[in-house]
Amino acid sequence: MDVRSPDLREPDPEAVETLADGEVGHQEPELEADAAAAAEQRRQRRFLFTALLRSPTFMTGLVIVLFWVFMGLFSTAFTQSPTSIDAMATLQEPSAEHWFGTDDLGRDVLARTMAGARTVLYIAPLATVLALLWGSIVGLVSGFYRGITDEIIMRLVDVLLALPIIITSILILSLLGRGMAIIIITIGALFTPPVSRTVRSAVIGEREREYVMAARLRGERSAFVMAREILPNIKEPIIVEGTIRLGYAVFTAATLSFLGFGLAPPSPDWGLTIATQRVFLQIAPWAVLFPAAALASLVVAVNLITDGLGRVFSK
Amino acid sequence: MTTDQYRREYAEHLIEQCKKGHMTRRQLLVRASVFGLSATVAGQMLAACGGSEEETTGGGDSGMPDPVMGGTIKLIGPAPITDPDPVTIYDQGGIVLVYQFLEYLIDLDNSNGLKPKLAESWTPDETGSVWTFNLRQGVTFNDGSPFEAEDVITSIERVLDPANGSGALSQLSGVLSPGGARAVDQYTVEFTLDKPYADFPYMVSSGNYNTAILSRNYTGDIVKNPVGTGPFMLTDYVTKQKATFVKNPSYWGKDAEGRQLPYLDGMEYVMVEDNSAQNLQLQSGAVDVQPQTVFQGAQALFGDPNLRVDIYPGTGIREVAFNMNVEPWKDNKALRQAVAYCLDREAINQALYDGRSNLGYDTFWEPTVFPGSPASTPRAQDYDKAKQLLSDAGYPDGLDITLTHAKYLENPQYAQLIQDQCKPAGINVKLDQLSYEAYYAGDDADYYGTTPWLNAPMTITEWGSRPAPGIFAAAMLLPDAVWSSSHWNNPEWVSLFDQYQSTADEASRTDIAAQLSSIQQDDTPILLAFYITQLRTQKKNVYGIQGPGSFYCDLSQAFMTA
Amino acid sequence: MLRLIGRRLLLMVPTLILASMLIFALAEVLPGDVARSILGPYATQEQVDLLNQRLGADRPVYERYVDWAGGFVTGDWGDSLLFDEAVLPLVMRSLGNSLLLAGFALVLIVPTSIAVGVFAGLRRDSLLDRGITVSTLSMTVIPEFVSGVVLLYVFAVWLKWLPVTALPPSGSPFVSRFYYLILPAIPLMLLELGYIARMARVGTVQVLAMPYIRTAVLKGLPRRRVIFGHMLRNAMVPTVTVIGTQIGWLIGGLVVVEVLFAYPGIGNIMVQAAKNKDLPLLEASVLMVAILYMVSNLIADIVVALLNPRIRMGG
Amino acid sequence: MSMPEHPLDPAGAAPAPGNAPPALDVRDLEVSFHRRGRALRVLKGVTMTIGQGEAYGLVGESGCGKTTLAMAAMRYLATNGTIDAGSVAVEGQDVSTLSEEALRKWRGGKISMVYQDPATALSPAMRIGDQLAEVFHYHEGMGKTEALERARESLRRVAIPDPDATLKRYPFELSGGQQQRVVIAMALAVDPQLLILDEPTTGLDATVEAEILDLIEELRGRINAAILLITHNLGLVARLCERVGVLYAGRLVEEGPARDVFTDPRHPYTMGLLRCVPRFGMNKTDAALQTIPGTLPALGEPLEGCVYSARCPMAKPVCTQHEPDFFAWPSDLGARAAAEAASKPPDPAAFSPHHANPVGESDRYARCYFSPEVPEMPHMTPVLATSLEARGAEGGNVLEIDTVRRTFKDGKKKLTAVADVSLDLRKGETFGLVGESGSGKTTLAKCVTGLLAPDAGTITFEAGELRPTAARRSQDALRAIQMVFQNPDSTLNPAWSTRSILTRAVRKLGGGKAGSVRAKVDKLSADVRVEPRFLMQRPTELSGGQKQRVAIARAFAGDPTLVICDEPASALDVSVQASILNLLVELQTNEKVSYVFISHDLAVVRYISDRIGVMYLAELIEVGGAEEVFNPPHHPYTEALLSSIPKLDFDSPRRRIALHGTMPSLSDPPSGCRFHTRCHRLLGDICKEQEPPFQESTTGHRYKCHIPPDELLAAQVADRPGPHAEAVAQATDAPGTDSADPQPAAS
Repeated sequence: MDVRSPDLREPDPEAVETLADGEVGHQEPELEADAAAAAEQRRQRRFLFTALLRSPTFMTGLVIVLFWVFMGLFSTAFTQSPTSIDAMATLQEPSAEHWFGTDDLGRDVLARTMAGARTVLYIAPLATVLALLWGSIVGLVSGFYRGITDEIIMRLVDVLLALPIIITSILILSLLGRGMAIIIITIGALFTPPVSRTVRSAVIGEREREYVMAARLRGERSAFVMAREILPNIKEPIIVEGTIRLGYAVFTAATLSFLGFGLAPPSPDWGLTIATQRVFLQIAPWAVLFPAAALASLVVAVNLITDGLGRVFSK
Repeated sequence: MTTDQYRREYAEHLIEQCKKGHMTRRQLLVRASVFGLSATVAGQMLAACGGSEEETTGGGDSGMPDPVMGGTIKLIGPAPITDPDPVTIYDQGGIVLVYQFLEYLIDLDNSNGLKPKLAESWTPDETGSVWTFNLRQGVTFNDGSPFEAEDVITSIERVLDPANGSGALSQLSGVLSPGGARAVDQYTVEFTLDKPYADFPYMVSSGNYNTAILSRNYTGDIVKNPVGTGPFMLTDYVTKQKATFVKNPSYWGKDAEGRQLPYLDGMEYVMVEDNSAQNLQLQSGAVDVQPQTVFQGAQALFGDPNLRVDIYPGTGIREVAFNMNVEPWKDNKALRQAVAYCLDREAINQALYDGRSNLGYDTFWEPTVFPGSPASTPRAQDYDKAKQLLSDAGYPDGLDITLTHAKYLENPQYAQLIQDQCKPAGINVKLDQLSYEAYYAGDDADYYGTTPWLNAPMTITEWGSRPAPGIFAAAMLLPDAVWSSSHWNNPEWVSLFDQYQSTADEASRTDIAAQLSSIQQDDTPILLAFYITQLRTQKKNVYGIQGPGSFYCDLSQAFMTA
Repeated sequence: MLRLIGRRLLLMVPTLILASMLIFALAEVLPGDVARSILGPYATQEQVDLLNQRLGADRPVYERYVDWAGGFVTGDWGDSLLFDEAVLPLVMRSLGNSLLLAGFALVLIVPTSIAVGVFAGLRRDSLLDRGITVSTLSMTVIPEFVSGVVLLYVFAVWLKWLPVTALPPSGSPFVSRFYYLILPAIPLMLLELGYIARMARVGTVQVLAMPYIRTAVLKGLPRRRVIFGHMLRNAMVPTVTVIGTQIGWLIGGLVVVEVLFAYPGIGNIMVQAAKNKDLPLLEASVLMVAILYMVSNLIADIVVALLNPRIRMGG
Repeated sequence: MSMPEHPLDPAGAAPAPGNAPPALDVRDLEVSFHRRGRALRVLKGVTMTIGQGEAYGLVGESGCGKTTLAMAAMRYLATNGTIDAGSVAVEGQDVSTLSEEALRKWRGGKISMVYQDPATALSPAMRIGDQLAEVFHYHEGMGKTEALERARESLRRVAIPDPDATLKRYPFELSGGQQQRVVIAMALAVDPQLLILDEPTTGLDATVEAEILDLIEELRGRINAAILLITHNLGLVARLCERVGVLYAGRLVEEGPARDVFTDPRHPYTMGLLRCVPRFGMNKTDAALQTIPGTLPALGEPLEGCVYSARCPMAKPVCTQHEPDFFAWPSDLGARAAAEAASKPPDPAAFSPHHANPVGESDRYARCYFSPEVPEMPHMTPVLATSLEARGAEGGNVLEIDTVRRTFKDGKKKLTAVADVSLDLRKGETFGLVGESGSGKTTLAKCVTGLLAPDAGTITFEAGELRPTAARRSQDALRAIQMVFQNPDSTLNPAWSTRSILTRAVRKLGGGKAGSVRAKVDKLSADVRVEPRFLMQRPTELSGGQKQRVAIARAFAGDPTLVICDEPASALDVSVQASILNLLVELQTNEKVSYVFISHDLAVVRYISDRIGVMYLAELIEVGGAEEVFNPPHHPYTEALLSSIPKLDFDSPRRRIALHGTMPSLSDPPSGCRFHTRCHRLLGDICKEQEPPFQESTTGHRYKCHIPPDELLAAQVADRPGPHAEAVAQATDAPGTDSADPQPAAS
C-alpha cells in the first residue's frame, strides 16, 4: 500500500529525519544518531564525486563545452580555413564541400562556426578567472574583517553594481580601444562585484563557525585563517558562482562583439559574425543561424553545468 | 567671331569626331549638352552623323502609367553626417535631402548629360574661359522672394570662400576665383574663369553638389530656414531620425503635358543607418524608396514581388587611397603598385556586386564608364610582379599595413577582400574598422586635418557618381583638393590636368587624357577596382524617379499608383 | 516603512556620487586625453591641446569633475557633439522611449515568468518542471540580437503580422506605440523570462520546504489556500529581488534591441555616443541609466519590504 | 520482515471489545524511505494503540523513527517515503482510505499537531489572527468576524497575555513561549481526537518549557483529545503520559505504564538510557556515568536477531540469531528460560500475544529474551571518583574576573550581555556556569578566551592581566586558555584531516619539535580515545562524539591550564554525552586542568562542577559550591530554575514555581534587582528600586538578593515538597543500584 500523499511538500530526500546534518538536525539538540550520521556523511562525500558524473544535466553541459573547447583549439586542423575568401562562391547554401554553406565572402561557415569558439573561449574563461580571483580576494577581506573595511568595499561594490555591465563595458571599450586583453580585463573587472558579494556572504557564514574561533585561539594570522581555514570551505559557492559568471561572460562577450565593441573582422567570432551576416538572414540564413546556434549551445551548456553543480552541491 | 559662330563650329567639330569614330553618339550628346547646345540641335547633329535614334537613357521605368497626383513617398537611407547644408554636405544622406528643396543651375540626366534647371542656357566664349548663363525667369524661393542673378552670385561666392570649407572649392579652385561671377542683368550671370575650362558647366551642376542655389539672404542654419527653389519644402527635421517635406506649391516646374510639378503632396526621408534594417523596412512596406541600394544584403530585394530594383550605369567608386604624407606610401610608387597588382578585380566585382559593376584600373579615364576616355591598361592579379615590386620597394619579405574604413555599405567586405588578396604577396593588411560617423568625424576647428578618412595611412572612401573623369580627378587628386585622401602631388600630372581642363578641342583633350590616365595609373595614388553599377529599389507602384542612381533622387516627377 | 524608504534613498546619494565619479573617471581620466579620444590618432598634438583648452580638459581633474557634476545637478548637461543638440532634452527623450519599451517588456515578463516559475516549483522535479526550466533557460541564453533578427524576419517580413519599425509613423495615436513595441519587447522577454522564472521556482521550492507550509497543510487548509495564502507571498521575496537586479541585465538587452530595431532609446544613443566619442552625451546617459537602475532596485526593495513584515517593521 | 505479533488477531485493527475505537491504532506499520535507489526501512512492524483521552509517550533517539510514525499518522510522509505494510487508523478510520477532501477536513479537525520549532511553524508574513481564523473558516465555514472572535477565544484558552493585540501581531513579534502557545491554540482550535506533540518544548528555555508543560497539563483536563507525545526527554513523558513506548531503530523495544517502565526497565536499552544521564544531584566524585557501547545502526542496515544485540552488554548468541518477539512482562518466563537453555528461538506460540491495550490496563511488553536480568545489567564504565585533592586543586586562583562588562550594538539599542561580572576560579577545579539563553554565559566565556574584548573590567590569569583580544595575547597565554565548543559539526575545519588539525594545534600551541609533534598528536588522540585510523579522515567522516573528542584533544594540545567548555555535550546523544563528560573528568584528573563548564543542563552542571555560578540577564546572581547552590537557601531564580526541570520522581508531589512574565530585554534591564519583574518572592519596592547586595550564606556561597539567608532558607524549605536532594544523595551513595529511580535531566 502506497500512501504517498499528493500534498505540497519538499520531497528532498533529506526529509528523512535521521539526517543529523539535514535542516532538521541543526537547531535540534535532539540526540543525534551518531554512527548513522557519520555513515551517511561518508556516503554523501563519495556521492559528491560520482553524482557529478551521474548527473545528466552536468554531463550534457560538460560534453558540449568540451566539444567547443576542442573545436576552438583544433578545428582549423581539419576544417577549411575560416578566413580564406572565395569571391566566386559567396552565400552558397549548404553543400557537400560547404556543409554549413558559405558567407558573404565565400568563406566556409562550418570552419568559421567551429573556429568561432576560440575567441569566446579565450575571453569568457579568462575574464571569469580574473573575476573569481579579484572577487574572492575582495569578498574574503570584506567578509572577514567586516566593520569599516566591509562598509567601504561594499559601498564600492554597490556602485559598480549600479552600472549595468554592458553599458559600462561599452563606456570602457569605446574609449580604451578594442583588443582581447582589454575585453577580458573589462569583463573580469565588471564581474568582480557580484562574485565578491557571493564570496563575502559565504565568508560571513563561515567566519562565525567554531573552527575559525579555534584558529584564532591558536593565534593564527588573519591571512592564514582566510586562506587556509575559510577559503577551502567556500569553494563550492565560488565554483558555482564561477560557472554562472562564465555563462554571463560568454553572453556579454558575444553581445559586445555584436554591438561592434568587440573583435574586428575578419575574426570568426560568433557575435561579430552574427552582426555582419545578419544582413543576409533572408537569402543566406545559414550564415547567421549556425553561429547563433553554436553560441546558444555553448551558453546553454555552461548553464547546464551550473545547474548540475548546484544540484549536487545542494545535496 | 560671335558666340553663335563658335557654337556652330564646335557642333561641326563634334559631328566630325563622331563620324571618325573618336566619339560615341552618346558622348556627342553629352558634350553637346555641356556646350549648352539645345536638345533639338543635338538631335540634328546625331542625324548628321547618320544612324538611327537608339538611345540609352538609363532609368528602368518601363511602361510608365499616367501620373497620379498626391500622396507622400517615404525614402529611406542613412542619416546625413552633418546638417543638410549644401555648402558642406559630402555624404549620401545630405545630398539626397538637399536635392529635394534646393536646385542647381544645371542638372544631370541619367547619362551624365547636362540639362537646364535654374539656368535655361549657357554658352562659353570662344576661348572657353567666359561662360554666360541665362537664368530661368519667374522662379521664386519658397519664402516668396524671387530667384535672380544675385542669388546665384552669393551662392557661388559662398562655396568659393575657403572659410566655409566647402568641398566644391577643390573643384573650382584654379578655375573660378572669388569675384569671378558677375551679374550681367537680373537674369544673366557671367562667370569669368581663371583659365579656359571646357567642363565648367559641370562645376555648377548638381554634379558638384555643394553649388546648390540658396537665397541671397541665406544666413546659415539650413534646418531653421530651408529656403530653396526646389519642388519640396523641408518642414520638419529630427536629427538622425527623419526629415519631412511637403510639396512646394509655387514650384516653377511643369511636366511635358504642362502639369504642375511635383505630383506628390510630400515626401519623408527616414534615416536608418543599418542597411539590413533599411531592406527589412522596404520589404515590410514601411517605406517606398531606397535611393541607394547596396547589393550586399539586398539580394533578397530582387526576388521581392512588391519591389522593383532599378539598375543604373553609375560611376560611383570606392576610393582606396594611399596617404602619401606618411610612410610607407610616401615616395614609394613600387609599393603602391605592388598592392594594385594583388587585387583580383574580377573576383572583387563578383563578390561585391555579383559581377554587375564595371572594372576599373586605378584611373578615372575609363572608356567603359566615361565614353571617349582613352583606353586604360588592365591590371590583372599578378603576384610575381607584386612580389618583385615589393622587393623593389624595399620590402622583400613583406610588410604590415593598416586599412582604415567605415562600417558602411560594402566597405567592410571590400576591405576584407583586399586583406585576403594581399596576403599571398606577403602584405599583411590590418583592418581598422570605424563607425560611419567616426570615419568622417573630425575637429570642427580643423576638420580636414583631423578626420580619419583624410589622414589615415590607407583608407576606403565611397564616392557617388560624378559626370566626368575630370570632376573626380579635381575632387581627389589635385594637391589642393580638400578631399584628397592620397595627398598626391605630381607636378607633371597637375600641369597636364590644368591643360586638360582648359582644352576644348576633343582630339587634343583625349591625348592629354591618355597621358593623365597613364601617369595616374603608374603612380597609383589610389586604387580604383570598379565603377559601381547603381541600384535603386522602390515599390512596384512607384514611378518617375529621376536622376543618376547613386545620390540624386529627383522626385519632382515621381508618383505612386494605387 | 517610510523610514526604510528614506534610509535607502539616503544610501543612494553616496552611491550615486561615487557612480558619477566612476563614470567621469572612465570617460575622461582613464583614456588619458579627452581631446585625443575625440579627435582620434590623426590629429596633431597642437590640435589636441587646442581642443583640450576649448573643452577645459586641461584643468585639474577634480575641478572638471565638480564642474561636470555641478552641471549635471543644475540641468546643464552640455551639448552633444554628435547630434549637436542639448544633451538634457535628448537624453530625457530617449530615456522616455526606453522606459516605455522596458516597462512594456516588464509588463509582459513579470507575470508570465512568475506564473511559469511557481508552476514549475509546485511540480518540482517532474518532467514538466525540467521541461520548463530547460526551455526557459535556453530561451534566455539565446542572444537577444539573434532572437530579435529571427523574429523580425518571421513576423515582420515574412508573415507581415507586426510592423518592422519600433516607432509608429508620426502623428499616430499614442496607444499605437505599443503595437509597434511588441516585436522589440519579445527578445527582452525571452532574455529575462528564464532567470526570473528560475528564481520564482527556487523561491517556491524553498518555501514549500518550510515547516510553516507543513503547518498550513496539516491545519487542513485547501491546496489553493496554502499556495496563495501562505506560499506565494514568501516565495516572491527572492523573485522580486532578482527582478530588481535583472533590470541591469534588461538594460543591457535594451541596448542591443534598440540598436537592432533602430529605436531611439537611451541604449541606442549611448552606443552611438560611445562609437563617436560624444563624451557629454555618453556620460550623461550612462549616469541616467545608473540612476534608473538604482531606483528600480529601490522599488524592488520596497516591494520586498511590503511582502515581508519583518523588514517592513524593522524600518 | 513480517512479524507474527498477533497471530490470534486475524481481524487486524480490532479494538478491545466493549471500548470505543482507540484514538490511534497503529498495526504492523512498516515505513521506508527511498533515497538513491535504496529503500531504507525506518519503521519495522510497529504496533501500538492510544486509547481515547490517553496520553502516550514515544521516546527514543532521533533516527529511531518517532516523527515518521507521527507523519504516517498524518498521512504526510515525504514523497520518497512509503508505507510498505500495516495500517494507521484514527478512531477506527483507516487513514489511507480517506479522500482528498476528507483528508483535508480530517487534518486539523480530528487530528492535529504541535511542532518542535514554533518560530518556523508559523507563517512569517501572516498575522496571528488570520492564521488562527483560517482554521475556523475552513473547518467550520465561519465568516471573517466570527472566525476572528473564535481565534481570540482560543488565544485566551492558551492564556496569552493580551489576545486582542496578539491577533494583530506577526509571529516574529512574539516570544518563543508565546509562539508555541499560538501553535497549541491552533492545534486545539476545533477540538481534535488526537493531538500529536512533536518535541513541543525542545529548544525552549527551561522556564519557558515548564510554562508550556503546565499549559498542556492544564489543557488536558479540559480537552478530550488523546495525546501522542514524541520526545527524547524522559522527564516530559514521566510528567505527562500514562503510557510510554521506547523506540529503537524503528522497533518498539519496550512498552508499558510510564511509571513502571522508568522505575523498573525491562529492556537493556531502556536501562541504558536511564543510566547514562547523570541523576539529579549526582556529582562526578560519586560515580562515573554509564555509557551505551557502540552506536545506533545506520539507517537501512540489515540486522540479524535483536536490533539492540550489537550494543547490548548482556547479549547472548541467541540474541544475534533470532529477533525476540514483543514479550509480555512479567509472564513467559518459562519459555524464555527454555530458550536460554537451548539458546534457540523460543516458540512464539508459547507466548501471550501483544494486543491493543485498553486504557488503564497496565500490562507491559519488552522485546528481550532476558528481561529478568535487566536490573542486574553489568556496568560498562569503571567508577572513578576524583576528589579535588586528586586534581591538585590546592587553593590558589587560576583566573580572576573583575567587573567585566560587555555590550553589543543592535542598531541604536545597546545590549549589555555581561554586566559587571566578577568571579574567580581555583586551580584544578571545575566552575559550572548556568543560565537560560541570553543570560550571558557564552559572552563571558568569550571574553575570557579573548574572542571578545570586554568593554570594561579586568581578567587576571595566573597573576598576570590578560590582554583583551586573542590577537594581542602572547602565544603562551593562548596556549594556557583553550576552549571546547558546542557544535561538533562546526568545531573542526571540514577541509582538514583530523591529524592536520591536531598537528597544527600542537605546532602553534605545543611548540614542539618536528619529531615530538607527531608523538604528541598520537598521544593526544590516544588520550581522547580517537583511534588512529580516524586521524587520516576528515571531520565529515567522523561521528559527533568523535568530532567532539578531537576538539577536546585540540584544546589540550598545549597542555592548557584552563579549558572553557561551552555546552560541549549538549548536541550529543545521551550515551555519547556521558562518555564525553567522563572523558573531561578523566583528563582533568590527569592533566590538572581547570574548567569553566557552561551548560543550561542543570543536572550535567551539577554532576561535573565543584562550584557553580548562576547567571540571569547578564548578571551573576549566585555563586558557590555545587551543593549549596542547588539547595536552600539559594536565589529565588535558581530555585525557580531547579523547580522547572521535569524529573522522573513519581512519588514526591511536585510543585513548580511559575515565573510570570517573560525575560526582559537586555537593552533596558529592570531597575533594582533584575529579577524583580518575575520574582515569586518579591519583597516590595525595595526590589524594584535598590540593586540587591550579595548575601553570603556559607563561606564561598553568595547570592544577589535582598532576602537574608536565614529567611530565605526558612521560606524555601517550607515550600519544599518532600525530601529532595538529600534523598537523592543517599540513593546515590551506593553506586550501581540504579533500579532505584534514575533521574534523567532535561536537555
